Amino acid sequence: MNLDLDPTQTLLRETTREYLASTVPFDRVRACEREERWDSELWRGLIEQGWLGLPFPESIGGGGGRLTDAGLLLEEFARRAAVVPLAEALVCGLACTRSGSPSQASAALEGLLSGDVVPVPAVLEESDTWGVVEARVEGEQLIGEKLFVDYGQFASHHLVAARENDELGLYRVDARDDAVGSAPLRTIGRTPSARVVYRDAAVEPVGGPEALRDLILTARAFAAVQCLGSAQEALDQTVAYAKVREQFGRPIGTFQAVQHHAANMASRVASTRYLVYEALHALDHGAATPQQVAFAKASASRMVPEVTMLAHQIHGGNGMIEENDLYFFTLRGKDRSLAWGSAEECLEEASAAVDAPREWIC
Amino acid sequence: MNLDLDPTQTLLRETTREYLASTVPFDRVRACEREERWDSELWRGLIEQGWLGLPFPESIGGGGGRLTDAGLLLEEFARRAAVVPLAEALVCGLACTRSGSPSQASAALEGLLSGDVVPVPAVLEESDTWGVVEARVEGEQLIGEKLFVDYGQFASHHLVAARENDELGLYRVDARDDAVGSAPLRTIGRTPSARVVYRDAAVEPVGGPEALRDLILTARAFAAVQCLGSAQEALDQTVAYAKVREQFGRPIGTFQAVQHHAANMASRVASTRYLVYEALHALDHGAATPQQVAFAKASASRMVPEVTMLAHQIHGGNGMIEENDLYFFTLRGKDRSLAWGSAEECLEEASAAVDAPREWIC
Amino acid sequence: MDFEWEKEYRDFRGEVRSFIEEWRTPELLEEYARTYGADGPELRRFRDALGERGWMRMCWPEEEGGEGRNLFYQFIFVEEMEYWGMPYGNLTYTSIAPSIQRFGSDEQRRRYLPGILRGESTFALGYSEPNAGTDLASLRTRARRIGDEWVINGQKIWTSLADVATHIWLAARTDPDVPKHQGISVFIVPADAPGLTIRPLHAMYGGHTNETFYDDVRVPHADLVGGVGRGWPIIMHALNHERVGLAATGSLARLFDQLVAHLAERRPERLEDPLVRRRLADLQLDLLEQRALAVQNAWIISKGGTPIAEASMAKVAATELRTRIANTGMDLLGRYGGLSRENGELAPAEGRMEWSFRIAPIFRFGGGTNEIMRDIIAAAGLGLPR
Amino acid sequence: MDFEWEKEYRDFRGEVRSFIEEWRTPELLEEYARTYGADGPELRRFRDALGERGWMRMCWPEEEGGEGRNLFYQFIFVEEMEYWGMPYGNLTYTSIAPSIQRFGSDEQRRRYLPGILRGESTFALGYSEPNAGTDLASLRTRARRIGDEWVINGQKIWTSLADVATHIWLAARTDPDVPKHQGISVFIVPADAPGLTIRPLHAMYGGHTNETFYDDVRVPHADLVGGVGRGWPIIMHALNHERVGLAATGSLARLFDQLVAHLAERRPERLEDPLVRRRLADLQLDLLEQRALAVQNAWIISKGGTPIAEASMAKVAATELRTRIANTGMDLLGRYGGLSRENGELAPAEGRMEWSFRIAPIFRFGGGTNEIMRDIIAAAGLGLPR
Repeated sequence: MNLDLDPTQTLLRETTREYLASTVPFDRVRACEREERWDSELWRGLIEQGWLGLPFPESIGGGGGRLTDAGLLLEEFARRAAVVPLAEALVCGLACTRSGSPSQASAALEGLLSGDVVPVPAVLEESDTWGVVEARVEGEQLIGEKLFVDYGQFASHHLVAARENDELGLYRVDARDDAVGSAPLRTIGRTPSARVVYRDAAVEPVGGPEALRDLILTARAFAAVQCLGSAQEALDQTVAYAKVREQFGRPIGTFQAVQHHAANMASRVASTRYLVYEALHALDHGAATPQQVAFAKASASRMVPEVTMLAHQIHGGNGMIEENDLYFFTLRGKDRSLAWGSAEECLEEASAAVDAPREWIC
Repeated sequence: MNLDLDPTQTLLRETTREYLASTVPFDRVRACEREERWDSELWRGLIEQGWLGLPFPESIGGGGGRLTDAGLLLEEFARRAAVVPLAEALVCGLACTRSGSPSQASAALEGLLSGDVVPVPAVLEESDTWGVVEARVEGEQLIGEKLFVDYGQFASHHLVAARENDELGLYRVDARDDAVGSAPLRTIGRTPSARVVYRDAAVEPVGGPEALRDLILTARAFAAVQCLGSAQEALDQTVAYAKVREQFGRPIGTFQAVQHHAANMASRVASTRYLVYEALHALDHGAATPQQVAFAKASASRMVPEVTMLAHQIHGGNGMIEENDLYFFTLRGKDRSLAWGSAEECLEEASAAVDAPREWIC
Repeated sequence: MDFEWEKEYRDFRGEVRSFIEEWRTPELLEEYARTYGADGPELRRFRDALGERGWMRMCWPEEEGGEGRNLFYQFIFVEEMEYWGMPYGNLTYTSIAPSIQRFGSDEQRRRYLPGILRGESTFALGYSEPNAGTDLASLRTRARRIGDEWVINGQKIWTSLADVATHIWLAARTDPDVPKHQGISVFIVPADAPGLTIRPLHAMYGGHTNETFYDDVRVPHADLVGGVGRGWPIIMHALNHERVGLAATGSLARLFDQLVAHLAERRPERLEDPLVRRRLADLQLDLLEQRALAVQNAWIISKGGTPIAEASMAKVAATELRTRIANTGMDLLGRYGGLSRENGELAPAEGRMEWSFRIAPIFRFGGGTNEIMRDIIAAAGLGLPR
Repeated sequence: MDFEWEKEYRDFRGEVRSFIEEWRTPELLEEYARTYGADGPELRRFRDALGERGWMRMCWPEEEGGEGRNLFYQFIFVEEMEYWGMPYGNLTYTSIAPSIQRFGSDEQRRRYLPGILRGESTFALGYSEPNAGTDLASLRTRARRIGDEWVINGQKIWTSLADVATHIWLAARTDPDVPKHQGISVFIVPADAPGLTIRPLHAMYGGHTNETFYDDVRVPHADLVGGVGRGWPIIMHALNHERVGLAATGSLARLFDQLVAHLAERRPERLEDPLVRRRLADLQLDLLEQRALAVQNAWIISKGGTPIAEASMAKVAATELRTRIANTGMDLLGRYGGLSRENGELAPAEGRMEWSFRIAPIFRFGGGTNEIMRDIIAAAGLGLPR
C-alpha cells in the first residue's frame, strides 16, 4: 500500500505538466476547436518525447511502464485539454501488442512509436450499445458503419469491432483506404469524432472477443482518468479564482457557501482519484474485475459534471466565456463522462454483481 | 385558482392548533409512547369537537367539508404528534359511507361520530405488497393475517382487504371478536401498530376492488399530509432554534451554511405542501389520477427525511434527546413516509405513466 | 383553497396555444435560433402579431394602455411561450417596460413605450462590470453631470444583445460620495451613442454576449430614469421581474418532453427500461415540485403582493433542475446525448439536451446567484438574522 | 503507487477475523447491545482476550509498551471490528490513552495506562456544555486552584457513559482572563467524586447519555493533564483521533451487507428488481468512494503525518453516507424497514436499518459538525481565506 507517486511517477507528471504548459497554450486548443482538427504538432512532440511507449513492455521496445503511468500522462493531457488521440492510440497499441506473437507485437509498437501509425478504436454503432455489433468481416473484408469513432477522421488506422462467422473480434483497418469513408461528428467535447462507413475495407485480424472486452475495459479506465483530469483542473482553477475574485469587499472564497462548494468539489475529486488509479493498478496486475472498472468510471462520470457545475457557480459569468479556460473542462469532462459508458450505464452494469461477495474488505 | 386558505379553513386550522396546543402537551405523547397506547382521551375530545364528521356530506350528517379540510386537520395533528387513528378512521369512514345506501352511510357515520366505532384499515400482508392479498372470505367469514394494521389493537373495527371468489374487496370486522387476535408491532413512529390474525371472523362486506383502490388512494394522500406536518413542525422548531441558539458569540442562524440548510428545508416543504393539497383537492373533485397521488406521496416521502435530517444537523446534540420535541417529527415523519407507499414505491408506480401525455400544463 | 385554473384562464391558454400553432413555423424558429432572438424579418412579423393581440401589455394598468388583467394571465402566457420555445419577448418587455411605467417620467413613457410595443425599441441591460457582478452595488461606471447632459465613462460586461439593441438600460454611479446603494442612477443610452464601443465575448453556450466601453458618452438629463441616485430600487425591481421569468417551468417541461419524445420515437426499447422510466419519473416529480413553487410565486404576484422568498425558491429550484434534466438527459441518451445541433438528424431532440447542459450554469448564478437566493429565503422567508 | 495491501496486512486481517469468529458469540452481542458497550462479564472477558493480543497498543511506541507498528494495522483492526459490530474498545482506548501517552505526566502514565489496558479504567468525555457545543472553547465549567487541589463547578452535557465509567476526562476553565482557547485545562476526575451528579438524558437512538453537574468537586493537582491552560491542544488531538474513528467504513459496509443479505434471504424477488439492484449499486459506489477517503486518511497517518482536510473529507463522507444507507435501506424494505429490533424475527437485519436512521444524525454533527469539517477542507485543504 502506497498512495504516493513513485519518484519516477512524480518526475513523469512534472515533466509532462511542464512540457504541456510550455508547448500547448490554451489558444492552440481553441484553434483546434475552431478548425475542427486535432493537434498534430503536439502529436509529433509526444512521439519525440517517447511517451507513447510508456505502458508497453520493455521486451518489445516499450517503456516498461504501467497503465497507472499512462493514467498520469492522460490526466495531464486532460488538464491541458490537449486535442490528441492519446488514450485512443494507447488502447489500440495495447490490443495489438497483447495479441499476436512477440515479433508482431514489436512491429505494432514500432509503428506507433515512429508516428506512422495513429490507431483509434471503432466499436459503437447506431444502437449505441456495446453488445450490438452489426459490422461484419467476410473474406478479410469489412462491411459496416461505426459511430463515435473519436479522432477517426485523423487516424491512420481503425481498430474495428466486428463479427466474423458470428464471433466478435477486433480488426485493423487502414483508415486511408478508399473503402473507408468518414464524416465528422460535433460532440460536446469539441474534439474530433466521426461516423465511419467501411465498404469492403481490407482488414487484418487482431484479436477475438477477449481482446475486444479488454480494449473496452482499458478505454473505460482511461476515459475515467480523463474525467478526473478535467475535474481536477476545474477545481484548481476555481480555488485560485475564489482566492482573488472579490465581491462585497472580500474574496469570494471567504463566503461559507463558496467554501463548502469548494470543499465538496475537492472531496468528490479525491474519492474518484483513488478509485480510478486503483482500477488502473488492478488492470496492471491482472486483478481488475469488470465491476471494479465500471464503478471507477461511474464515479468519474457522475463526479465530473457535479464538479464543473460548482466550478461555474463560483466563477459566475467569467466562467461562461470562451476567453476563460474553464469551459474546456466542463465540456471535455461531460464528453468523457459519456464515452465508454456513462454513469447510468456503468452503474447498471455494476449492479449485476451487487450481491456478489465483495473483495474490497478482504 | 386560490392558494390561500378559505376563512373557514383558516378558522379550522387555528382552532385545531389552539385546541391541540392546550390539551395535548408533548409529555402526553411521550406517555403514550412509553406505555405503547393510543391517546384515547384526545379521541374523546376529537369526538366532542365534531371534527371526525368534517369530510362527510351534510346529507348524511357530516360537516360537508372536503378532504382538503381533513388534510388541514391531519397536518395539525401531525404537528402535535398526536397518537390517534384520525387518518385511519377517516379513510374507513369514507369507504363505508361511499359504498352502500344513504341510510347505511348515515348509520356508518353515526357510529363514527358517536365514538362507538373506531375503524382502521387492514390491507398489507406478509409480502408488504399492495396487490398481494391472501386473506379470504368464505361464507361471510374471514381467514387471514394482516401486518402493519396501524392502531389495530385499539380499534373497534378493521376494514380488511380480502378476496372472495377471487374478487378483491373490503370487509368490516369487529376487532373485539374472539376470532381476531392481534400482537403489537414496534415501529419507528412509536405509534401503535399491529399484526392481526383473523380466524373465521364474521365480516360485513363494504365494497369491491374499486372501494379498496379508493381507500388506498385516500390513505396515501393522508399519509402525505402527515409527512408534511412533521416536516413543517421540524422546520419551524429549527428556525426558532437557529435564531436563539448562540455559538461563537452569535446566533447560529447567522452562519451561511445554517441559513442555506434552512432555506433548503423551507423550499422542500413548500413544494410538497402544494403537491399534497393539490392532490387532496383533486380527490375532492374526482379529478385525481393514481399517478398524481403517487407523485404527491413520493414528494412528501422523500422530503421528510431530508428536512428532519437537516433539522437535526442544526439542532446538534439537543435534537437527539427525548426531552426535546424534535424527535417526534423525525420518527413519525419516516414512519409515514413508508406508510401507504414509500418514495421508491410511489415513484416506481408513477413511472408507469411517465410517457403518457401530461395534464399539468393543460 | 382551489388548485384548478378557472375557465377564463383555461380559455386563455387555449387561445395562446392556437396562436402559437399558427405562428410556430420552421422559418421563425430557425431565425430565432440563428440570431439568438435578436432580430430578423420573421421575428418582427411575429412580434407585430403578438403586439396586435395585446398580450404583452394585458397586465399593465388600463391607464398605461393595458387591460389591467390579473398576472396569472402573464404566467400562463410565459409558460406557454417558453414551453413552445417561442420568442415571446425579452427583457425589454418583461423588465424594462414595466420599469419605465413605474419609474419613468411622463416624457419617457411617451417616448419609449410605444416603440417597445411596436417591437422597434429593444434594450440591453448595462448592469454588471468586471468587478461588480453579484456585488452589483459596487459598480464603478461613472456619470458626471455637465450642464444638461451626463457624461459617462466606464466598462460593462454581460451587455448581451447590445450589438443588436437600440438602447442600453445603463446603471452608472452619479455620486461616489454617498453610501454605494444611494449613488447609482439609471440612464437610457442609445446603442449607437458616440463613445460607446461594443466588443463581443463568445460564450460556451454558443452566440455571444458583449463587453461595452463608455468613453465620454453623452446622455441628456431627460434620459435619466427615476431621479438622480434613485437607480438601485429600479434595478432591484427589474431583477425581481427577471427572477420570476427565470423560474418559469415552461422551458423545463419542454426539455423533459423532448427527451421523452425522442426516446419514444428513436429508442423505444430504452424507454421500456425500468431504470430509464424511473429516472424520468424522478425528473417529472422534480418538475412538479418546481412548478409548485412557480405557481405559488405567481399567485402572490397575482394578489398584488411581492414574493421575495417565494421568488427565490422558484428560481433556485428551476435553475438547479435545468442542470439536472440536461445532465441526466444526456446520460440517458448515451453518446448521442453529447451530439450538438450541428449534427442534424443524428442529434437527439435537435441537440437541446447538449445545449442545455452548456447554458445551464448561467441560470444558477445569473439573476442573483443561488447562494444569494438562499440567503434571501433564510432572511426574508424565515427571519433568520443576518 | 500501490493499492494492494501487503501480505503482512492481509495476514493480520485474517488473524483479526479468526479472533472475531471465535469471540463473536450471541451472548457477547446481546450484552453489548443491552449495555451500549458499557460493561458486563462477557464484555470484560472479551476485552481481556483483546488485551492479551496486544492489538489495542500495537501502534503505540515501544517505550510505551506498544510495538510501534504502522497505523495501517490500527486501521485494519478498527475496520474489521466495526464491520463485525464488535465492542473493540472505545474512546478510552482510541482517544484517551494516546492523549495520556502524549500529554500526561510520567506519574499519570504509570497510574492510568495499565488500568486502561486491563479494561478496568474507562473514561467518559466531559467536554460539551449546554452553551458550548460546536463552540467548545466557550466552555464555562470553572476550576479554581486551592492549595494542591482544584475545585470544579459547572455543568456538562453529552457525558455519555459517565454513569458506568470510572473516570471523566474533563475540560474546565482554569483562567477566565486569557483568550478563551488558552484558559482551558484537562483533568482526570473519578466518576464517583463527591459533588459530581450524573443525570441520564434519554436519546432518540435508545439508551441514554448524561448531564453531569459539578458542585465543588475536588481534584488533586496531579490529575491535571499537560499543564495549566494547555487543555485546548489536548482536546483537539483527541478530537482528531475521534474523527478518524467516525470515518471508518467498517460499520457502513456492514450495514449495506446486512441489507443485501436480508433481501437475498427474505425478499429474493425484490433483490431481482433492477431498480432495487441499481439503488444498491449506487450505495455500493458511495461506499467505495467513502472508503477511498478513509484509506487515504489512514495512509497519511501511517506515514506519520496529520491529515486535516483528508480526515474531514472522510468524516463528512462517512456520516452522510450513514444517513443515506439507513434511509434508502428503509425505503427498500418498505414498511418492514420501520420495524425496530424489539419485533424480533420480523425486523429486517435485526432492526439495524431502523436504528441506524435514528442514530445517524449524531455522526453528522458529532466530532466536529460537517459544516466545520467543510470549513476545514476549504481552509486547510484548499487554502481558501478565512
